[in-house]
Amino acid sequence: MKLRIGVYICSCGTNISENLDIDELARVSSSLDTVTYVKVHNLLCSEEGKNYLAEDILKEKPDRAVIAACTPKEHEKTFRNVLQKAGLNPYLFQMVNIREQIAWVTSDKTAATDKAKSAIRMAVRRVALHEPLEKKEIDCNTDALVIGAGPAGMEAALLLAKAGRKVSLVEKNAFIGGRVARYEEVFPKMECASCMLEPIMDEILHDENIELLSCSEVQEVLGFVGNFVVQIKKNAGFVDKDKCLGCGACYDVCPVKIKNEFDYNLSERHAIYVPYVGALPNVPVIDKKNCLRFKGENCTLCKESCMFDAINYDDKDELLERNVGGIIAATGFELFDPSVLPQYGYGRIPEVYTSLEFERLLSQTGPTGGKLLMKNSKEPESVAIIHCVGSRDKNFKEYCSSVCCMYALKFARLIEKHSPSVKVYDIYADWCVPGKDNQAFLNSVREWENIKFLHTSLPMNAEIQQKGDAITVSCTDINGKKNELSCGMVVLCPAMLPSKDNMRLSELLQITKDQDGFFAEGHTKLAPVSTNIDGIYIAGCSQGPKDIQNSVAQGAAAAGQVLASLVPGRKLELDVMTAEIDGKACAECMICLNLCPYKAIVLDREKKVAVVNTVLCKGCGTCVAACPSESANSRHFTTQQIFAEIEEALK
Amino acid sequence: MTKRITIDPITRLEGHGKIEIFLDDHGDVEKAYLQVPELRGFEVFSVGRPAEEMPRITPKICGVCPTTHHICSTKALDDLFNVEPTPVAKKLRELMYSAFMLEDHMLHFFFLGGPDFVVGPSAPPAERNILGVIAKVGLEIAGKVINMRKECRDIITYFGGRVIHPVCGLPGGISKPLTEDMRQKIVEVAKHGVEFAKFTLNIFDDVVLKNKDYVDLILGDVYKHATYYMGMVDKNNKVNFYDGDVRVVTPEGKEFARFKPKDYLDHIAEHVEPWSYTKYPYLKKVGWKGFVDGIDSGVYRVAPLARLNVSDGMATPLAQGEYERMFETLGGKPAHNTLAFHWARLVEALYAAERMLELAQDRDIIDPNIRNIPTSIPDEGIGIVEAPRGTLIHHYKTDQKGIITEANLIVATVNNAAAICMSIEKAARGLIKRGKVSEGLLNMVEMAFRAYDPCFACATHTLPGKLPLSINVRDKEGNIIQVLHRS
Amino acid sequence: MAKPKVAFYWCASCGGCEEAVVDLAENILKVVAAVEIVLWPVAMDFKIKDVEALQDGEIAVSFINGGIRTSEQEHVAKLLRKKSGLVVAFGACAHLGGVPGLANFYNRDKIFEYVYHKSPSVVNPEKITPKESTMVEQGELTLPKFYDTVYPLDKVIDVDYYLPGCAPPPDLIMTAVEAILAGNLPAKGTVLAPDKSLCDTCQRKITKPEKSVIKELKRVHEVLLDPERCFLDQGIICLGPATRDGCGERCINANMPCRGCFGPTSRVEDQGAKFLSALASIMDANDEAAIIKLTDSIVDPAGMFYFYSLPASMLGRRIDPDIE
Amino acid sequence: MCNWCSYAGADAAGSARKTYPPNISVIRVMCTGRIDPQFVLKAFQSGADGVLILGCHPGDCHYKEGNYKALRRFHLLRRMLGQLGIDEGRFRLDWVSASEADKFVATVHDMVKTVKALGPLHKITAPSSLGTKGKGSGAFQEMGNG
Repeated sequence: MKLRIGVYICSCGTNISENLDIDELARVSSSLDTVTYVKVHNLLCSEEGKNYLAEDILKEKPDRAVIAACTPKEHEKTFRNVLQKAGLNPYLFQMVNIREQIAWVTSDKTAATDKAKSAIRMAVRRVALHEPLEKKEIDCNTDALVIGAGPAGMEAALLLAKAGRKVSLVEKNAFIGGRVARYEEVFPKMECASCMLEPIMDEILHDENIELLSCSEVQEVLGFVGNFVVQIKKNAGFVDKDKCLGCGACYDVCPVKIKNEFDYNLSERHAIYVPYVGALPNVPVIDKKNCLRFKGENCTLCKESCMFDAINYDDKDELLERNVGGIIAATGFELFDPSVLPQYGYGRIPEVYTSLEFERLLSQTGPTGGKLLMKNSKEPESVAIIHCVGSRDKNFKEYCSSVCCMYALKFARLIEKHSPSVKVYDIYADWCVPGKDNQAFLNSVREWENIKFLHTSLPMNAEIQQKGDAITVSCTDINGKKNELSCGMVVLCPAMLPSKDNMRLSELLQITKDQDGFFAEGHTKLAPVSTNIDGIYIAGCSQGPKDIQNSVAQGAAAAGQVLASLVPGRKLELDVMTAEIDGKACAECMICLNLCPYKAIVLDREKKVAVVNTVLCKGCGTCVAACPSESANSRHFTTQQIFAEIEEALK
Repeated sequence: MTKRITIDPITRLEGHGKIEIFLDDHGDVEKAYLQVPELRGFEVFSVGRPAEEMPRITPKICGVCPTTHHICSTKALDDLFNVEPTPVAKKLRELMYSAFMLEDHMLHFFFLGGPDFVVGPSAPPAERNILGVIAKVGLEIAGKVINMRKECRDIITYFGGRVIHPVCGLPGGISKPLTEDMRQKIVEVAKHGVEFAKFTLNIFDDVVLKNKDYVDLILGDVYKHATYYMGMVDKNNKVNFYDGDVRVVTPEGKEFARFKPKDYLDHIAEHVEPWSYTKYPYLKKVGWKGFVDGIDSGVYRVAPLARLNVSDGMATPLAQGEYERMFETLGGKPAHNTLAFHWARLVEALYAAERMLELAQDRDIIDPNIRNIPTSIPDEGIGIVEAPRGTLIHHYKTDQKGIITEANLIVATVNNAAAICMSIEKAARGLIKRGKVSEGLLNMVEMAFRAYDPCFACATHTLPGKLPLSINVRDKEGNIIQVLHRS
Repeated sequence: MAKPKVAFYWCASCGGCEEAVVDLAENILKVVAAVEIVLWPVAMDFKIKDVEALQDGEIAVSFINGGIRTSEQEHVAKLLRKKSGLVVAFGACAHLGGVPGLANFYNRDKIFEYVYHKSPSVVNPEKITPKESTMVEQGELTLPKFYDTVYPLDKVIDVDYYLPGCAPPPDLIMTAVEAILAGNLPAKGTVLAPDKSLCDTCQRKITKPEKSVIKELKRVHEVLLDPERCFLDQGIICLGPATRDGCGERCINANMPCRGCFGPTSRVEDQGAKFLSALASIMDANDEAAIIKLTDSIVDPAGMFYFYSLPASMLGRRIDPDIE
Repeated sequence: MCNWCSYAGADAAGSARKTYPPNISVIRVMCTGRIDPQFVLKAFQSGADGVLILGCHPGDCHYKEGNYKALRRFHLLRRMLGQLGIDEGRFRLDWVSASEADKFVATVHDMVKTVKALGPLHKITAPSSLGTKGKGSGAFQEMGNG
């Protein structure tokens, strides 16, 4: 039976009618034998217009509707909603852009009218082939997984918890707080880092919506937004956190003494230990590699020393499974290894430190209890700080690590505070101190008489040599003047790199990385915490170098994304204009599998066909165009629909 | 009153070769024309194609002898890419090719050409077909024929993937090695082949040579043409289908030329007539003198009898014996008796079977080293093989990337095109007197035509051999005044 | 009751399709017993005028192989259409135009000029070219008209069914014939073969990696061909993914890649374009120079992708101002 | 044209009232990655004198990589069309972002100019007895993400 196809022409006030003969257009359109009726309205998108449209649809009961008006990018959604309310499936409708792409761009009115006629004919041909599409919805889990308990991860976890979401916070270390836990003070206001962190970490530990999994790593992630299944490996710590009070009795008795990696091997620890005083959770762990017991000796000193029987040598690694709807990756950063650049002497000259090592030297909880001392326990006469080590250098890392200038100034300020007599040489190429407060901080540090700034050019040309007890730093400044500085200590500011876990996680989560290995954001400007995979978000330095406040902001943003996309009781609405693969037609040639940027096509080895996961599919149609047996089909952009348009356009 | 006779293999409309005979005012034959109303232009559309695809393109010239074109094209590629096939690859190609020659010759003798003799030229036409043969020799033998054909075609399928248009040929080798158990199967098939070829020669003895009428027919003048002959021979001047030099002998049997494939253009030229889509090859050094025979006419003949005429014998013992016996009976070499093509064909079938056996019994033939990869830049290549229906020439030129820039093909049957016209005209002259067109003309002309086993799929589009004929006798205005029609 | 009348006819074909029928061996006798053959030029002696004498539609089914290249092929095809209830396009040439359809890159003049004038073995000083009509001293000799273009059968007459393949494999022929005799036929226009692509049954599929990417393309003569591994994965052009299943991987069994003789699946209109799209999509290159390097390594895209199907493709032939 | 960049770019040209020749018709797809070479052939078969594909700039694809797939197909298809007698100038791919109204207009003008210079594409017709294939008046298709 013949379809009832209704055509509505909007003159858009005079926007369209002044350069298009609407009556002629209506006359010709209604003369098409495929068209049942044509109606003209002067402003369909107005409230009045929408009501008119709704009523007329109810009255005329067309099988298909064509609306010739403005660009679909403006009002396609508007009209779809109207049609739906009026009981016509919103996809049995085609919009014709006679404003932006005809009336407004064609100088001659007759030509414009002719072009519009053809455009309407195309739409009428096409719409006849449209199929009603029903929105699909699936239940979704609104809980979240947060990977990394640094500032970004903790912020995200806390916000989600506050909103009542269950959060699994996975941290590979025994402690939380990330790198910041190592800092004494933070720029630009020189607040005490631990005082700043402590309350947040405390909340994390005590919020019943947050399950903190320290000493843990994500092993496997399956599923998709709203329906992820995560496998987490929790390494045995051998100390029951519920029984332990953190009194510390156990580690004093431990006979083993080894380097403490938390202090970058500048201090020592026992085989049962907390990495630093005040680490949270304040529960020691046994380091299996070095514990005598696990080396076969029958030592039970720690167990004996514990009055709460918290130590359990039989503790085992566990594999935990968690179901979550969203995932936030905040795996932080590490530093470029300066020994790659021999001229800095790092690793060769004892008194050359990286910035993180130096943070520990300045920390109350660090190896020297916060005193600025060289390895020979003497205070240095002078300290040189060198910026841009391995960064802003095409041969290594081209980007600016964005925080070095500020922490270099912070170091100067701390030295001034603790050892005012020590001279500081700050060797820099440019100042990167954007945003509020930072320039002021630079200015105030400049006022200290003991600091000397040495302006050099990129790449950093500083050369460091051990001369007797002293170290000579030779570098040429921007005016070509050679400088020879004799120092007790040198602090390098190496480039910030994504943590090694990024590589592993990007494969587990199937999210893309940028050329430097940082997680790639969905859109540089508009989607800075999204990824190529729905339901997976990124925050903090795993996305790129940034300071604490920006990391926290991203953590909050990522939490907001999860909260907005996964709402309890609300189903996940799936895109209807997706691809589909006909299982009876697909021959499993596998051409399409690798083409999908969203990993939405999987192979059903049993049925021997490729299958589209419509939850993940975004409907770009790339696989459909590529399918050599045309077994794939784009809903609402089928090959036949497009053929019809093309043929009609050329009639 | 001048008459025109149109002999149309199944009417003009189906266009698979048409014979026009014009009579003079006395009603005697003035002139006969064989027209070929079809052309496909492979030589032209090969241009632009990658050379290595030619062995998959050119077989489509003919679905009856695709293996011939495939192997010939592959050999042209060896030359083009300047790469020597590995020893085993050569053997495998020749093995496959021998299986094909045996199968094709048998097909012709029993299904197509044979009926003339086995059932007999004078038998009613309705019986002169494969069913007639079966009736005469018995179902059991017919079964053998079908089975022999199938066994050979299975061998071609093993290598070529498909027997109709095989695909295995590559410059410097072949795409698939031979397994030991397949080798053993092939040995068995080859043994059947030898027995079966001998058996077929016996049938030929019994039903043909023991029958004086037939022998007279074979030796009779109506079917004689003293022409040049062309065929490929090995270094000992023995018949070879797969490789060797091309040898040409004069109507007296003297060696006229012996040339390498690459020199074919010095020896062969093609003449064009406006009334036929096929071309008429002739010996360049003698020249085109029209559709006439004799030492001064460049017209030459190819295919079984021609091959035996140019050679000094067969490379296998049993075939050699039959070779000698044949020329003895025909009164020496060269034999000009067109109908003797049938006999020569059986001698060749025996050779093909024997050669197949030799190759299959060579245990080195399962060596997996079947490819040499070409390394030099391609430029020009020529390949020649002996097709069941005569000498086949593929000649390609390419650019440096190996894209065909020019292709020239001289197809087996075409070599005989001029001779076929002459044989038909001669048969007609012998049988049409004073405008009287006897029933016998139909069979006799048909026999002349079929002796060559013309594969017009190659030159035109008909299948070889048995072409139902009708003769329309027309007056000057072309009105049909008499229809002779076999049904 | 009278046996159904059947006709076999060849147009611009090579005879391979007739051989395929003969290769049915004993089955052919079954068929012959069940039907009355009214036209089969290769094997039997019937005349076109006998066919002309039949009632329209009197022939139950005509199997026509070969493409249409001359006026007389066209004439007979149309005659058989008129006289037949069903017409089956038999084999790749009738179905798609076939390899001879590659002639559509050229035209009659180009073909004649080379074949009769330029060919190195031709000696033709007067530039004689075959003509549709020639006056010889005895009278007129005529030849059929040779078209510029090769057409698949369905561009000339209405076709009911297609038997694909060069040549169609015996099992498909038998199934088709039996279906026709039994009268249980699929929808008109159906290609009588499976409607999936060749990969479905290809033994080499198991070796194909899920992430198939083309880093470099090779030509068959340039490398040793791995007898187990997927050809595309070896960088060898294989039309299997864009080609209908049902041939039994004949070429692949001979360790040579598919060239598409079965044509595309029912959903695809242009086999070459579809294969092109698939191949280009999995090329491992994003920057223009790298893409061009890869695409240029395909020396004859049109010839390869339309190996059998140029006349049945959307454009059908090379667009050429010199043709009728 | 792809829906996200180029179609929006064309709209932007409209909003800015920039005029261009009327003999183009637009086929909108969500992404240039959806463009099946069959669409291009269908256009030429139906009588188009030129086909223009417009999509997001490399790296800006709304679907990440669709435009790269389009670029790969374009280069191979353009070579094949060359073999089929269709001049390079009749088939073009370019990148137009949502903000590049001027580039859109310039590209259309340029394309129309090129195709006009080449003249109408010779239409394929069969011998009269076979009826004719290929219809069409000079118009050209524009496709892609827009």
